[in-house]
Order: sequence, then structure tokens, then C-alpha cells
Amino acid sequence: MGQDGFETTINLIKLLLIFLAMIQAVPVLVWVERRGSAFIQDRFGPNRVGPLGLMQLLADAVKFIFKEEFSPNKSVRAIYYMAPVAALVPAALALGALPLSTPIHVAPFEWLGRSWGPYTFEMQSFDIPVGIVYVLAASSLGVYGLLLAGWGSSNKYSLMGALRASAQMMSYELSLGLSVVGTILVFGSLDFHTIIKAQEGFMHFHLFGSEIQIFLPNWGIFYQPLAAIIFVVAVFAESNRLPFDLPEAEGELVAGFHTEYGGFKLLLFFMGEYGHMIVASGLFSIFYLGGYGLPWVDTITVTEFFSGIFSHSTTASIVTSIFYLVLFLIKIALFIWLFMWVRWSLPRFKYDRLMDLGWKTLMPLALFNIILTASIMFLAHFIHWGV
Amino acid sequence: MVPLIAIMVITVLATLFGAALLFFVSKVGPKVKISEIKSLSYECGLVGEEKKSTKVSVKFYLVAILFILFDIEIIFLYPWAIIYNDMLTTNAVFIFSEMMVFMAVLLFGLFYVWRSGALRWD
Amino acid sequence: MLDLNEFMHIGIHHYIALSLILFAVGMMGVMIRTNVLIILMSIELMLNAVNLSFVTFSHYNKNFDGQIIVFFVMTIAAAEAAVGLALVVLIFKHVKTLNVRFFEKLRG
Amino acid sequence: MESSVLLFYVLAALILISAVGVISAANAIYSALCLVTTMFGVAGVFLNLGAPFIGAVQVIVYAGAVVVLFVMIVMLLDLKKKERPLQSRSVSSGIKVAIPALLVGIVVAAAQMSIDFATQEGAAQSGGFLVSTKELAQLLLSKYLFAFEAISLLILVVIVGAISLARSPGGTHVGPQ
Repeated sequence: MGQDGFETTINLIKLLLIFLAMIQAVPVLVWVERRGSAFIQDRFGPNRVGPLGLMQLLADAVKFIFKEEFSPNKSVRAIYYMAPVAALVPAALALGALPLSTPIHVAPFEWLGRSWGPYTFEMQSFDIPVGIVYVLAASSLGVYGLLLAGWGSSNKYSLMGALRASAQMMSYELSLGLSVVGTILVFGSLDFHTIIKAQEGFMHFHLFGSEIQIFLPNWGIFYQPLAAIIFVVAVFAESNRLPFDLPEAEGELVAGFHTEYGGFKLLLFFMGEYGHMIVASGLFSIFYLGGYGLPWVDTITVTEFFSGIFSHSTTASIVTSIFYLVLFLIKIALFIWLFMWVRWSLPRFKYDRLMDLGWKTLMPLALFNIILTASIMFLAHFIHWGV
Repeated sequence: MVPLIAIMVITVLATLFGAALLFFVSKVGPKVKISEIKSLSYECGLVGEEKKSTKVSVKFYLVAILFILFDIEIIFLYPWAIIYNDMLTTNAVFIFSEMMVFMAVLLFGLFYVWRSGALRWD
Repeated sequence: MLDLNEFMHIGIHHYIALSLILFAVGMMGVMIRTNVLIILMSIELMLNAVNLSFVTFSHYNKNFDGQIIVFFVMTIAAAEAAVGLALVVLIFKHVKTLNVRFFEKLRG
Repeated sequence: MESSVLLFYVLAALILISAVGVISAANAIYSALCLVTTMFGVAGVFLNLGAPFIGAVQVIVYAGAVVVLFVMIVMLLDLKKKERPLQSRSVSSGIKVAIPALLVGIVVAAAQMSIDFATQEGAAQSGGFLVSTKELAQLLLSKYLFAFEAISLLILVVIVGAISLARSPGGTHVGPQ
């Protein structure tokens, strides 16, 4: 984790901070969702508790803490309590691998009478060489939370809800994996950093041997528009968000797999769901919106700009990293607002319509997108206009 | 070496966070009054009769089986996708045709699943 | 007595010993248990032990062939589990028990 | 006792304890969950041995798909009764333990021979680190091309097999014949 104590402690603190940021994001996102849905349905939403209802977050958290803790008598006690924890772990693991911003380069400095060598801190919990496949593996573990919850509470309806939710998650995971293959084809690497670096500057490609430059930013969405659409639909279904949240639909299955859960256990399920949403929006912005990058400007000019202002190199690199972090959070916030906007404006799918969409439209479409991209690149190379 | 320790630390952190707070909440919350009615499983208020295990739900295992099989085919797409761009310069026809055969077999499998009615969700 | 430093320095023998013990545990599972599901799970354990030794050899010989074969072993294991469990569901529908002893009742 | 040695023993303990848990759990659902922890342990060892792609694939294929099918089957067959995992009929269980012990002896010899054989050309005892996934992909699609295409045919056969099993007369998806 690091050559000496200083770097290891900083890495562990960074790890803890990113995990706590995900946990802390849940009340904020619940508040944004309630205010947003109120805005869409032309009503007020929570505004009693504190200014603009902001203290509502604290009120909810305290309410969840002091709720009565009980479990139905026929439930398998161990599995019943294991399910909420199993719903939280995959989101935390997946969020750890996303690169949040440019790395911070710390110049050697004097402290406590010792000279500490130069360090480079990655702005992510850990840097794994095969980033994409790891994040897909972590998000494929989300099924366990559902299955254990459905089975643990030994209630017919929650078992049915759990089975339907896991079948839906599995079918859409296939098209998610296939749509990601499209972007890997274009960028040619499984590592997040190379993909973000490849999406800098203006959109440029060879056409009939001459270099064409278009005003658009060099983002993945312009190379793979079809894959972007498939990714969005699959990610909506993957985190059980409307219009794909039939397993939890009040009308059909009471509350699906978390019928028997209340109080803090339900909050853990919410944390898992919102964590999954944050990871999904982070992935979308990395694959299709250029990650933490500025649209038309590449990172070198920005770092030079900031190192011009701040004399000390460490502060300059910290400021650039914070600048890019804010940019990345804006992109994630936009996509999370898309999650919520769709939730409060689209009706819910019927179950067979929902599964047919997954198997009979999204998967063939994603396979077609891969074949299309491969043949365009093949033709482009073959007659000398390479992408 | 570094990612493995970090992954283990995050898993332990997440499970500890969930379990510790669950335990803390059960200690802090009001005393649990176990009453026969309350601990019945939730049947929208009616007292549910205990039916034999639901036979209708057995259909879902076929989705899981098809998921495994198509998932393996996606796993084989990743290595090909990584080197496609580089291998285009060396032997383009070779790498392109190789994957088209693989995709044809995969598409035939999907088409068979579609036609055989395994994807009918009643 | 084993001198301590042999345990300190992790070499190829440690990884092969680990995969060996995992294989033995899987084999014991198949031998002792009578529940079909547990037998299938123990077979998965044995296949994982084989994967482990393949990756160890590929790591210590510094070539990628071992890892490629792990790819194919995983596919075979997943296909075997898929068909095996489809059979288990049909057997359970017919015979209502998961005990491996049901083979004794098959005649003809 | 630097971190890599400690890490190896932690992973080895995790794998072996959950593997024993798989074969000795009272209820099938607990052995399925122990199987998941074993898969995570083995994926961790792959990461440790410089094969991150294989580790991630292991988690996707095994932990994310195969064991989910096991858990689903356990749920569908609604196994609530606890069976005694290790029946203690003296003679037959004695034999059952003796035979694997014998086989393990044979396998130990085989393992020792394979290590000597594999490390003949002086593979460095100290582990060499190999990660580059591109090289792995190049090898997969050039030297092992035949196996690559054969695997897709195998998967097609298994798909057809699984579906015809489900649609056979006693199956769950019997269509309107």
C-alpha cells in the first residue's frame, strides 16, 4: 500500500473517505429525489424541517436509527440479517475502482524533522489494471442481496419478488456487458485511465487518408451512440430503477424482496441501490462523457494553467485534481438527475414486456452494435481511412 | 499487491459498517415486543395460509442457466476487443473473420433460444 | 523440524500445496455427502483447485498458456454446472428427493 | 513477515475454511454461501499471482453466475429440513475417508513430480510478475484459435441441451405439443 507509513496512512484514509462519501450520499440523494419528484409533480416536497427541508436528511437518519428491530418468526434469522449487508458490499467495491480525478503529485517536503520523498496519490481507492472487468464483476454480485432477502424472510411474495428481480438483473447484465465491449473496441484497453486519456481534445479521425477534425469533444458517446443508449437502459434495469422496478412495485408484489424489512435494514438496501446508481453514473461518464476530462481541453494545458498560478507544485497539482473532481461530480449529478427524472415520468413495464425488452431487443441490438463497430473499423483500415 | 489489500479492506469495512450498525440499532431501538400477530409474515393484513412451496416459480432457473452460458461468451469477447485495434494493422482479415465466426455461433444460440419459446414469460 | 524460514518465503510449493488441499477437500465432499447439490459444489471446488495450479505454473514459468487453459476450464465448469443443475431440477420434480440414493431405485 | 507472506496465509485460510464449510454445512444454502467465499479467495490468489483478468473473470463466471444458479435452485427446491451432513455409519464412512486419503497420497506425489517437471528449465523460484492482458489476448486468438472456436460450439450444444431438458415431457417448460 505504500513505501512508508505516511503513504499507507494516506491511502487508508482515502479508502475510508470514498466509502463514507458513498454512505453519506444516500440521505442527500433521498432528499434530492423527494424534492425533485415534488418539482416534477408540481408540489412542495419536504420543506418543514429546516431551510428547504435540508434537515429532513438528519430527521430521516435519526428515525431509521430508533426504529424497532424485529424479524418475522419463520424467517431464517442468519440469512435475513445477512441480506442487507450483502446488498451494500458490491456497490462499495465497484465505487473503489472508479478514477475520480487526476492523480496528486506531492513534491518532497520536510516534516517532523524528516524529509518525505515524492509521492503520487491516485484519486481512487485502488488502481486495478483491468478496471472495467472488475467493476462489472463487482456489480454482478448485486444479485445476492436480492436472493438472500427474498429467501430469508420466508414470505411467498418476497420470494417471488426476489426471483423476478434477480431474473431481470441477470438478463440486463448481459446487454450491459455487450454494450461495454463496444467502447473497449474503440479505445482498445480495459484500463480506465487510458480510456479517459483517449477522450481528450477535439473529435478527430482519418477520412480517405486526410485528417478530419470536428467541433465535437472527443467523447465516447459520439463514437458509440447506440452502445450509450443500450448502456443507459441496461443500467436502469440493473439498479432496479423505474421503469424497471416491477419486483418492488407496490401494486403487484407488495414491496418485493424487501417486504419484511423495516427501519435500518431498509436503509442499508437504499444505500446499496443508491451506491449502485452512483457507480452506474460514474461508469457512464467515464465511457461516454470523457470521465473527469474537460470537453475540449486536455489535462496538460489545464495543469500548466494551474501551475502557472500556484508557485508550489504540490498545491498546483492538488488544485487541478480538485478542479477535475468537481467536474466529474457534476457529470455524475447530471446522470443521477436523469435517473430520477425518468423515474417520475415513465410508467412501469409489465413483467413479460420487461424481460422481452432485455432478451429480444437489447441483446440483439448490442450484438449488432459490436458487429457494426468491428466492420466499420475493419473497412476503415482496409481502405485507408482509419478511425 | 496493492489492489488486493485495498479490496479486502473495503469488504471488511462495508460488512463491519453494516453489521455493527445493525447490532447498534437493535440495542438502541425500543424493546422488541414479540406478539404472535406481528411476527406473521406480511400478507397485506390477511392471515396467509401456508401453501406448499410455490411450483410456478420454478421457471426462473432456466433464465439463470441461459445467463451463465451467454456470460461466458461475453467473457471471450473482452480479450478480442482489447487487441482488435492493434491487430488491425498486422493481420486485419484474420482477427475480423475469427470473431465473426464466434459471433455467428453465439447469434445462432440466441436465435434458437428465442424460437424455442424458452423466453416466454407468462 | 521444518525450519521456520521455509514458511516465510512464499514459493511455488506453497501455492501447489494450497491447490492440493483444496482438491482433497473437494474430493472428500464428493465422497462423503449424499446431497446432489453438495456433490456438484464439491466438483466446482476441485475444478477451482486445478485452476489454481494452472495459474501458479503460468506465474512461475512466466508464460500465458496456463492462464488460457484456466479460461477453458472455467467454461467447461460453468457448462457442467448449468446442465447438472437442470438435471437436478428434473430429478427433484420426479423423485422429490435430493438424496443421491435415488439411483438405487432406477431399474432397467 | 512482510505483507505478501501474511496475505498469502490469510487467503489460504479463507479458501480452506470456506471449502471445508461447503462440504460440512447443515443446510445447502450455507454451503452455497461458503462456496462464494471460496471463489473470492481463489480470485484473490489469482490477483496475487499476477493474473488480474483471470481473477475478475473468475468472479464474474463463478461467483456472479454459477453460484447464483446454485442459490436459486436451493431456493426453488425449498430445502428447509436440516440433514445430518456426515452420517457416522462406522464402516462405510471409514472406507469413504480412507479412499480419498489414499488418492490424496497419489496426488501429492503427482504434484511433486509436476513441480520438478515444470520448473526444470530453472523457472525462477522467486515469482515472475505477468499482467499484460494484451499479450494474453494475443496468445488466445493466435495459438489457441481452434479451442476458441470449439468453445463457442460447445456452448451452443449446452444451450440446446439445457433447453431441450426443460422442454422434455417431465420438464418445467413443456410447450403446447
